[in-house]
Amino acid sequence: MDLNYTEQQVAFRAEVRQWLADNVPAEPLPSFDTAEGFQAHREWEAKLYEGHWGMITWPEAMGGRGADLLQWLIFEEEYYAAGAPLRVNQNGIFLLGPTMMEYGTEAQKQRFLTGMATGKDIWCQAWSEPNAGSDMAAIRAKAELSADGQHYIINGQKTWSTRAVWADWAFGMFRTDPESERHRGLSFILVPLDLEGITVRPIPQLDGLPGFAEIFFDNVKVPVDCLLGEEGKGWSVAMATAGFERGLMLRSPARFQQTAKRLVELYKENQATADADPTVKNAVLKAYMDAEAYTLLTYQTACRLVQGGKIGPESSTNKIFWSELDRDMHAAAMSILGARAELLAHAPAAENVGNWLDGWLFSQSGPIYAGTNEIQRNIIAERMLGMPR
Amino acid sequence: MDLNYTEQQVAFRAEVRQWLADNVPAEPLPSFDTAEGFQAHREWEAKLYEGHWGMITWPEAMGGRGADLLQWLIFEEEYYAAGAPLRVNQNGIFLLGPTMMEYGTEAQKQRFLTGMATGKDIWCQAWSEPNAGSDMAAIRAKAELSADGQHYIINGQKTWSTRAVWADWAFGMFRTDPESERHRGLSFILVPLDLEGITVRPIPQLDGLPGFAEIFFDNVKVPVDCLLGEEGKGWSVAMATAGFERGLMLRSPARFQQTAKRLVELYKENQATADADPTVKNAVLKAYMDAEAYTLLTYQTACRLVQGGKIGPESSTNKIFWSELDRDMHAAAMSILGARAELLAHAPAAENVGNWLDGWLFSQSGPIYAGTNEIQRNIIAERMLGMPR
Amino acid sequence: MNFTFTEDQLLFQDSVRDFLVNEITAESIRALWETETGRSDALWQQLTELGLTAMTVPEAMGGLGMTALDFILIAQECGYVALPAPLVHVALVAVPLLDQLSGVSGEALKQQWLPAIAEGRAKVMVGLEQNAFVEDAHTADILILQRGQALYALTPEQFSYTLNESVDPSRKLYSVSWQTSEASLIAEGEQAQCLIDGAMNRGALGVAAEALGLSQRMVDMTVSYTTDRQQFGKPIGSFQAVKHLMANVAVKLEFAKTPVYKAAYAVAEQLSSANVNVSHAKLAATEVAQLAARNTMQCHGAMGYTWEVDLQIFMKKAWVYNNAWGVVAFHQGRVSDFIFADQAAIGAGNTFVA
Amino acid sequence: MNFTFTEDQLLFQDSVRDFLVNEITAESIRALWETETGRSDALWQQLTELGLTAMTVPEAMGGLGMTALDFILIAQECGYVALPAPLVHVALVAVPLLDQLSGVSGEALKQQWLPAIAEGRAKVMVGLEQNAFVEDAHTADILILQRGQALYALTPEQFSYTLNESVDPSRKLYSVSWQTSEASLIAEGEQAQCLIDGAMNRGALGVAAEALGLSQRMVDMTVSYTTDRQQFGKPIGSFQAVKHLMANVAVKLEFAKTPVYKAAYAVAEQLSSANVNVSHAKLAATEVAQLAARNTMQCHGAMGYTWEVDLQIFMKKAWVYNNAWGVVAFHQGRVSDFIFADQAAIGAGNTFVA
Repeated sequence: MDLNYTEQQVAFRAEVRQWLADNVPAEPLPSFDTAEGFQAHREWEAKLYEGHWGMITWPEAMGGRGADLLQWLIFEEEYYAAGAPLRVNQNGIFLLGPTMMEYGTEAQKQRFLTGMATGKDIWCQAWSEPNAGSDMAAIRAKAELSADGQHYIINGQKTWSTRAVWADWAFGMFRTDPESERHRGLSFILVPLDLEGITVRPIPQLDGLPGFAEIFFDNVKVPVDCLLGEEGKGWSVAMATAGFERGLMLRSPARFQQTAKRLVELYKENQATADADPTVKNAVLKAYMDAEAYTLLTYQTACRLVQGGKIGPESSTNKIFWSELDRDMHAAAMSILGARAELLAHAPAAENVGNWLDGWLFSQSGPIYAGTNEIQRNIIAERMLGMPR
Repeated sequence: MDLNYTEQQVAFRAEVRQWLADNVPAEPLPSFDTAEGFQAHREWEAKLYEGHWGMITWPEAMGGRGADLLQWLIFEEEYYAAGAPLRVNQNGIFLLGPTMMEYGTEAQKQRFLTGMATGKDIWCQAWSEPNAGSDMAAIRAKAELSADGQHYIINGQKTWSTRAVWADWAFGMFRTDPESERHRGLSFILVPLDLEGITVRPIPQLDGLPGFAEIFFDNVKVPVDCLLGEEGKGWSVAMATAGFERGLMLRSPARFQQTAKRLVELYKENQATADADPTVKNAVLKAYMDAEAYTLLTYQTACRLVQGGKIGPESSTNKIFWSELDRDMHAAAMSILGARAELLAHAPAAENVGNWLDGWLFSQSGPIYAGTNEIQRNIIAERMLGMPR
Repeated sequence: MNFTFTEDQLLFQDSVRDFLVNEITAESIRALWETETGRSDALWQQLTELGLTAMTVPEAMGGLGMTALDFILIAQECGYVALPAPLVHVALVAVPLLDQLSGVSGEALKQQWLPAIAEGRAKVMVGLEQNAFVEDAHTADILILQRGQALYALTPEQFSYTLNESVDPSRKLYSVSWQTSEASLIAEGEQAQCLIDGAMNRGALGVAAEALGLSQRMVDMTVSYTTDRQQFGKPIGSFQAVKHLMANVAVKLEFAKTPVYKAAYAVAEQLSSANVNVSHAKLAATEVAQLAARNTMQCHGAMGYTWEVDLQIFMKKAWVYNNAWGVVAFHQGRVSDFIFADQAAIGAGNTFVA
Repeated sequence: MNFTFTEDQLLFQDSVRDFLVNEITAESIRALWETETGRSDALWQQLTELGLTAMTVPEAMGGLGMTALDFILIAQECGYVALPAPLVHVALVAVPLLDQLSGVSGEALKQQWLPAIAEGRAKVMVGLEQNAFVEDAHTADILILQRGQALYALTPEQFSYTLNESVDPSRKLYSVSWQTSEASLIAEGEQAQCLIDGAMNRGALGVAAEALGLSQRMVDMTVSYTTDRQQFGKPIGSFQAVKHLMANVAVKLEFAKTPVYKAAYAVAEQLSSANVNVSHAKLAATEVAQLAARNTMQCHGAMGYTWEVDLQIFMKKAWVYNNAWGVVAFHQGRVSDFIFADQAAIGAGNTFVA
């Protein structure tokens, strides 16, 4: 064990920090759940790509830097500390990207990864269906091979596709074997959202913005080279993606450390009133410690992976931990803000209230998306602890 | 709504208070989980009976006072405020007694209730079996009618019988129809523990004292007049008992109010150190409020019952509430006591620590006995809220 | 000692609930969100016709002369439907305050406004310094506002207001600009303080009762949703994890009700325990509302995170009530001060001695 | 940057676990409860043969010269078996303290006791004022005791002791009577304070590591019990309520481990963050131990409440560790002081900067 950064890592951090200081927009971008904000975030992705910061763990040939996970963690720390914009293409770069590296053909990698890294192609997920939420194996949307074997003809409906309203591509699972049941006979297919027969219906979320959408497929013809991995083996490909999602990349610790830091500052600014409720101080303390714990475990996992280790079922504990941490931190902030916590950001009396309310609203979704925490607890009990099914 | 006590109630309270002031032992009795303490508590029951305070809600003919539930609550308040001994015959007087009033024959009432009230007969429960805990319908202990129809011949094993080590009688459920399954074919039978073929094996509890026991039945001949209610209808009789247990009588609010009061005092005595942990003060506050809430709901229920109302499935909320309250109060006390919390009462450095540790140990059993809180949550969800099974 | 409501009180609650549940649909609430004021005169008229605006107005002023205790079950039902109208505020906070005014100007105000409120012709809102904002200043006929230890009554010409949008679109919160003047002064010193304290208690009590209703509604909606929604071939409500999330809410809710009723009684009877009882009620009821919001959201899954699903109407109100009419710390402080005082009357036998 | 243990460290942990699990059975622990001292010389010899008493003793003194970081996985395994011997105390608290002594008398003490400890011939225990009691004073060859800002070394003739029985029958806690004297003084002033602070950190760190092991053991026992125990025709471990009680422990446990390892590193490397790291580790590890005790007890049902079932061995220790080597408030306070200070180095990028 050696918890000192190498000289190379220190130098890398300095380089990231400098670039961000030179390039991060002075004013926060508008929410990427608005048309204008989405475009601004897409442009930010392009700028990141220009600096080769789009996805540093990717090979240089794909626009990356061939960085290891520790460099990635350092990058993320600097990124969040600099207040850089959220990644509008996170579904692409963090989830599909790594999956494609593992399951994609060379042609697919060439075709998709660069567009993903540049922000030209923004990706959304198409997993859930109205009757397949927690029970993902209940997927019914069909993809039938055309007579000439050149296309899949897709029919059905997907839902809860985050950012699908303005995205360019979707990736998801479709039933290629119509006779199959549950997790057999599914295939992982990439779908351009501008194809004929696709209708995207926005779903406004708690804050009223169309953060996700339903996607309807009516005889949509998708070329067969959009199949990722083998036909009928979509479940394993998807599980790899879910692994990335729950695991290391979706929610990097830096995000929560910065929230905890802002919470500490909020507490200090309001200490007299905050201390009147004796539970608040402890909540702030816990926020700091839990964000640190999340960071420590992530570093440990990254070090293990760098040395050739594998992520196991214990990664399901991540999802529960960060989602509850995020909710608890925002709840503490709402307590400190008291009667002003309910104000929308543009309310005249909302100055200094910051964006805690937006964060609180978003934190409500944490225990639900990427597999509800109840599903995660089942997985932990059965696969990590070995309890009977 | 009128939250003033009547003159009669005020006078009754004064009478109770006076009698307790004159009669409650100056020194606490030894634990009734010891032979000596059991005997001392039995004698206290006799003394209560002499004053007609044994079970005041019972008819005068049974040694009671025909008091209503509100008087009972007043009695309990004074009883706990006076620091009077715990009721060693609580299974008899609070659980079996009311059940017998409802299901017993006149002869049974005559025979059993007075002995119960005087402390001559101390009762224990015989519900659980090694393989029938939460799943009470899995009971296998058999009671076969003898050829002459004069006796039930009992074979089998019961367990977790509180105070069975020194008790005189047990009541419980036995399978009288050997062909039956689950909750059918069970009968509610009263068993003298000195019969031939009965072996009682003490089970030491967390504190090392034999607070409960296993009871083994080997061809035990119980006279048929010990059947309570109809043969084969034991389940409904037992459910009535469980209703009393979860409901009003098992844990009267005064008990928790006094614990909350002692906790407030403990906090005040140790305020400087206690406040160093900001969660403690809130825990004390919550203890007070929850004990009050438990009292208020009990009063409301008592008033409804006095007016002819019925206890419904919402009574399952009681069990969860008081058991978690009791555990949380003792946890708060352990926090306040800090490094001295772990000391046994006779440790030289344990002066002023009081009996919080004993209470903490006992509070561990609260979420388990009388139906685990998990079972209670199922009942609440299914019967009170109407969720699907 | 009788800690139950009368048959009449319960029947009236039932009939009000029936009316409200039919009239105040999620669609009607959403429709109001799209209007400029967010309020509906027609709805106020319906509430008037039910007798609700008159309930707490003295009989001599054309009302029904009822107390906070009589009104508490109605406040609960207002929460159950997330009533987008300031009925609880007007009837429980403003009317008793007006009624307690004295002196020449006080009498004049009473004469002018109490009958008008009873008849549904006027709304009076109260703004205390403990409240960060004034509710519904935009549709009030007069505002009663606190500055220091004095109260003033202001007509719409005498103040200007700016809307502060809340996460709950049904809430209408205003920053109000105004000047004190001799003419608008209606109480000062001890007398004003007494009115302010009383109004604060009744405001917190009203929110507590509404929070009970909100919690019950979220539970009911979720029982229904989880019974219909199928996953893994069965209703999700049959999974123990889902059941227990809901059971935990039910337990807390069951034990939050009686503190609210006790507080209503204490307020109505002006018991010396009223402050502590109200604070306990407010803490218990808003705590269950927070848990109900959290657990019912979780049981709704992604559905609960949408604008379309009606849970948000109730959940957001539950959130904001946590710190409305006194932040959590204020109410904790009042209970603490009581229980930690020397010779505090706590422990068995003291619950109804105050 | 490499936040992993070496293959060697992990292999040694495995072999120690194998040994301890085989040797330190519940039966052997219960047998010791019945003895007068509650301690076993034979067991201490076994630990010595495994090299455990020598681990932290410098090589020059006949030891293996290992650090708190090397020892931390062993401390965890001591918790896993609820080791009824003061190995963690001796190796992690006393040995480094002795080793840091200086001056003539200090050197003499080192020479006398460190080789003896390494060879299993002696036990040295430390009693700080922060600890309410002195552990294992009855079998100590010397005690190092704090009074104010000074430390003293006392031989058994120089102190008398009274047992304070703990709820955990394996704990041996003593009130010790003793006098200070020039002859027994081993450090004072700044130097003593530094030794005291270091001992306090290592004591808390040891308890934190043991708490991880205790938690893991309670989880393992309960997974096994709930797999075997049938109710309603299936293993109770297949019920979601039971699964989720256990999963909640697993989550907390997973995130308590790395803070303990980070703290061990900080102590071993004498980082300026050591105080904060140790307190975080102690709070996180004892919190999961409390939850593990609660939830595994619940999953055991009435069985968990018995003397016969072995859960109690681990549960009681988990309880008492909550306030051993610094009460909760002490450790909260150290983390608070750090994060609420001006210019606190918190936020992304600061975790390993100290």
